[in-house]
Amino acid sequence: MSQDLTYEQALEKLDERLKVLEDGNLSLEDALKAVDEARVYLKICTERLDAARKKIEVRAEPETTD
Amino acid sequence: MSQDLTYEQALEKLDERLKVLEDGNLSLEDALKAVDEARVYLKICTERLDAARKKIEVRAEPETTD
Amino acid sequence: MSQDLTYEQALEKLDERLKVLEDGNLSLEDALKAVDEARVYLKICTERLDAARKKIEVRAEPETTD
Amino acid sequence: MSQDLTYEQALEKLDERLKVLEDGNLSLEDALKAVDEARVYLKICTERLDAARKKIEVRAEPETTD
Amino acid sequence: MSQDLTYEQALEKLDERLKVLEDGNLSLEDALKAVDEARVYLKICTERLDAARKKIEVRAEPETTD
Amino acid sequence: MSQDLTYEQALEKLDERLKVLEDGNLSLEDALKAVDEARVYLKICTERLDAARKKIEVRAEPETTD
Amino acid sequence: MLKPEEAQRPYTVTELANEIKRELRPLTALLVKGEVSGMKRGAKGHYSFAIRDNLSLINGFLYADDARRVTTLPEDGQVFIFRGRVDFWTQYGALRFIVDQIEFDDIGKLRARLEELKRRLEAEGAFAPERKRRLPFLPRAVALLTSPTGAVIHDLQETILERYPNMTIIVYPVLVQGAAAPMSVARALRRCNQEGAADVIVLARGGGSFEEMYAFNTELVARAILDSRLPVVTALGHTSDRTVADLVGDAECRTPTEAGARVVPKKSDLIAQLRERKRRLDREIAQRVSRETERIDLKRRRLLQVLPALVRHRMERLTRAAAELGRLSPVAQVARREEALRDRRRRLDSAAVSRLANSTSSLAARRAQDRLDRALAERFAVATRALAHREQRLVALSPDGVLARGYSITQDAASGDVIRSAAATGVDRRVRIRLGSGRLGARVEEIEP
Repeated sequence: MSQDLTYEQALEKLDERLKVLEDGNLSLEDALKAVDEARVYLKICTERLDAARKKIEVRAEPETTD
Repeated sequence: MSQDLTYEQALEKLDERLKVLEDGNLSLEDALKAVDEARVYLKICTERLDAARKKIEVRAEPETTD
Repeated sequence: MSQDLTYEQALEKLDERLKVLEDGNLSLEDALKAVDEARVYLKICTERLDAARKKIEVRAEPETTD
Repeated sequence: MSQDLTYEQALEKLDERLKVLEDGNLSLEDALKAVDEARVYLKICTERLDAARKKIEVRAEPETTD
Repeated sequence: MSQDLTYEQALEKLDERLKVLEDGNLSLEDALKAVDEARVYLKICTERLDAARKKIEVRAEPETTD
Repeated sequence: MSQDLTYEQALEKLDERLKVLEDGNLSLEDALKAVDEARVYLKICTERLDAARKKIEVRAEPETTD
Repeated sequence: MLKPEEAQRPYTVTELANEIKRELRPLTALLVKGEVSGMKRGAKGHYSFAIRDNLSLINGFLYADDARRVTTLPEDGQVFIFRGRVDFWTQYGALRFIVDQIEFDDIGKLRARLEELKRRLEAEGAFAPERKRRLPFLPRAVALLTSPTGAVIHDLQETILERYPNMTIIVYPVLVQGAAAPMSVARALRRCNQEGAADVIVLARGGGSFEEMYAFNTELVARAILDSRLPVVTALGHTSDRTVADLVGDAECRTPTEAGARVVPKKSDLIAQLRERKRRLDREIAQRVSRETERIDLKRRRLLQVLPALVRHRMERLTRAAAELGRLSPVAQVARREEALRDRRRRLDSAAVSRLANSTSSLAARRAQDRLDRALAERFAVATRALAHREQRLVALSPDGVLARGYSITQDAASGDVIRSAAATGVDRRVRIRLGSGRLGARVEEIEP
């Protein structure tokens, strides 16, 4: 599921996790879970950054071949 | 059973044992039992924390090389 | 039977014997019997306490090196 | 019969004799009889105490080294 | 018969004899008889006392060294 | 016969003789007889008294040395 | 019947059609003014429509190639000046005005219509800010809808790649002016949405006159932008008038550079952002673990502190109990009783001695012997006195006193009768003679009457 997230969504979720972590009211287990999730989202963000392959593609109008 | 406890639950139980031990109104047998339990809970806490530390450190490594 | 007593039970019985001995209303036979019993209970208390001390000390060691 | 008396029973009988002797209302013969009896009871008491002391000394040895 | 008398009985009889003697109303024979009897009773009393003294003193001795 | 008389019996008989003598109505023969008898009785009395004295003194002696 | 002069060989239909076609050939490069109706787009990209005035109608036709070239496409109810030729399509028997150029009849009217379109769209809420789609923060790819040649696409690509070196750019070449431009743009917008290869669309052009910009004021383009699922950023050049496309677009930029910056973040910023997050995350973890470690250490210390006390208190208690027990030991128990016995023995001895002393002194107090002796002496004295008294009386009463003076009394020895006369006796009779002192026994030898 998380694989469908955009950079921004993943960053938002990462920030949510960071916020609850920094609020400090989590149990250790929840904190670890939040850390895990935060890392997943961080990873997704990082992947998203590199996901685009530098490429310029030209899609000409098919009707021009008409 | 105690192995199913979360870190916070174990910590809470440890605190309970410590409190009654420090109140000093226990019989010797109950006190020993409380000490045993306190040790079990302390062990659980320590293990949970060690596990957490390992988990965190193992995962932290590859990301710092990023 | 007396071997099944807890430390507190034995202590209570020891105290009872000491009290009646101090009240001084016992017959010689009963007094001697009370002294014998008091010694048995004192021994039980001491054993229980020694056992407890060993238990506590033995277990305390590895944790201080922890 | 008097040989079956406990220390306290003998002491009680001794005290009875002492009381009537000290009240001074006895005839000489009765007084002598009371003295005799008192002496018997005194002897029983003494024997009981001696027996107890011997018994105790035998037992006391290992316990004082305890 | 008079040997069966107690010290007190003998003393009483002695007193009786003394009294009638001192009242002076006795015939000579009776007076003589009373004197005889008084002497017997006095003797009995004295013997009884001596016996009692011996009895008491004999037994008292070893016990005072106790 | 008169030898069996007690002191008091002899004394009584003496007094009887003395009385009839003092009444003075006796014949010379009777008076002489009474006098004789009185003397006998007087003698008996004296003897009885002496005997008694002796008897008593004999008995009193050893007791005063006692 | 046909007349002979008329009896020439009949035209075949084709011959006649070709004749008509030939006859119409002079009607080329004509300008015709008329109002359009029944505008229809054909399958091959051509358009057919009717051109009419008050009285007449002629069918118009615009080939696809021409349609791409014309400044504007005919619109129903609109009056245009068409340039073209008349042609007769022999196989259909249809006469057509083949249009190769179209011009607006009246710019003013056009502007009025444009204002009317804007009002309509505004009424629909097409310009409302809340309708506008948010631009993606980081698109996977950016679609550029613009002319494939020229400075615009170059600037766009340069800006985007400078900010985000590995960004994917998909170029959808479109006609940005001429009658075919609205269709071209609308189609490209639809394709973008269909293909979904990009997350944001940049619709760009390098500016131009009102007429040159006409395509971006058409309802066709406006509707295509409004229909777009993907957000559309316009960058149509520096014009004073905002086009309808600008108004309905989701973001409006002046230049390609601005648009490029608008659709793509700076990758270096993002990397910095992620690094910052990672630092915070690591710091949080480290702090949490160290905080928990401290907590546990504290508890462990508390436990270690409480342990010795558990035993120590009880040990002290037991030591006290042991001391008490020592004091209450059997030896002490016995000793205490021995002391009690000694006391009783003393009392017994004292009671016995005292009892004996009582009796002894009581007996002594009687002085029995003395009293006995005295009573006896008294008794003898009385008796002796009594006897002496009687003896005196007896002496006084007896005839002995007479006899003492020398008289004597003679009595018959047997009867005791006093012999008052000699005749009262006989010879040889035994008599007794009482003297003053003693008696005589005698035998009568003679009688002297």
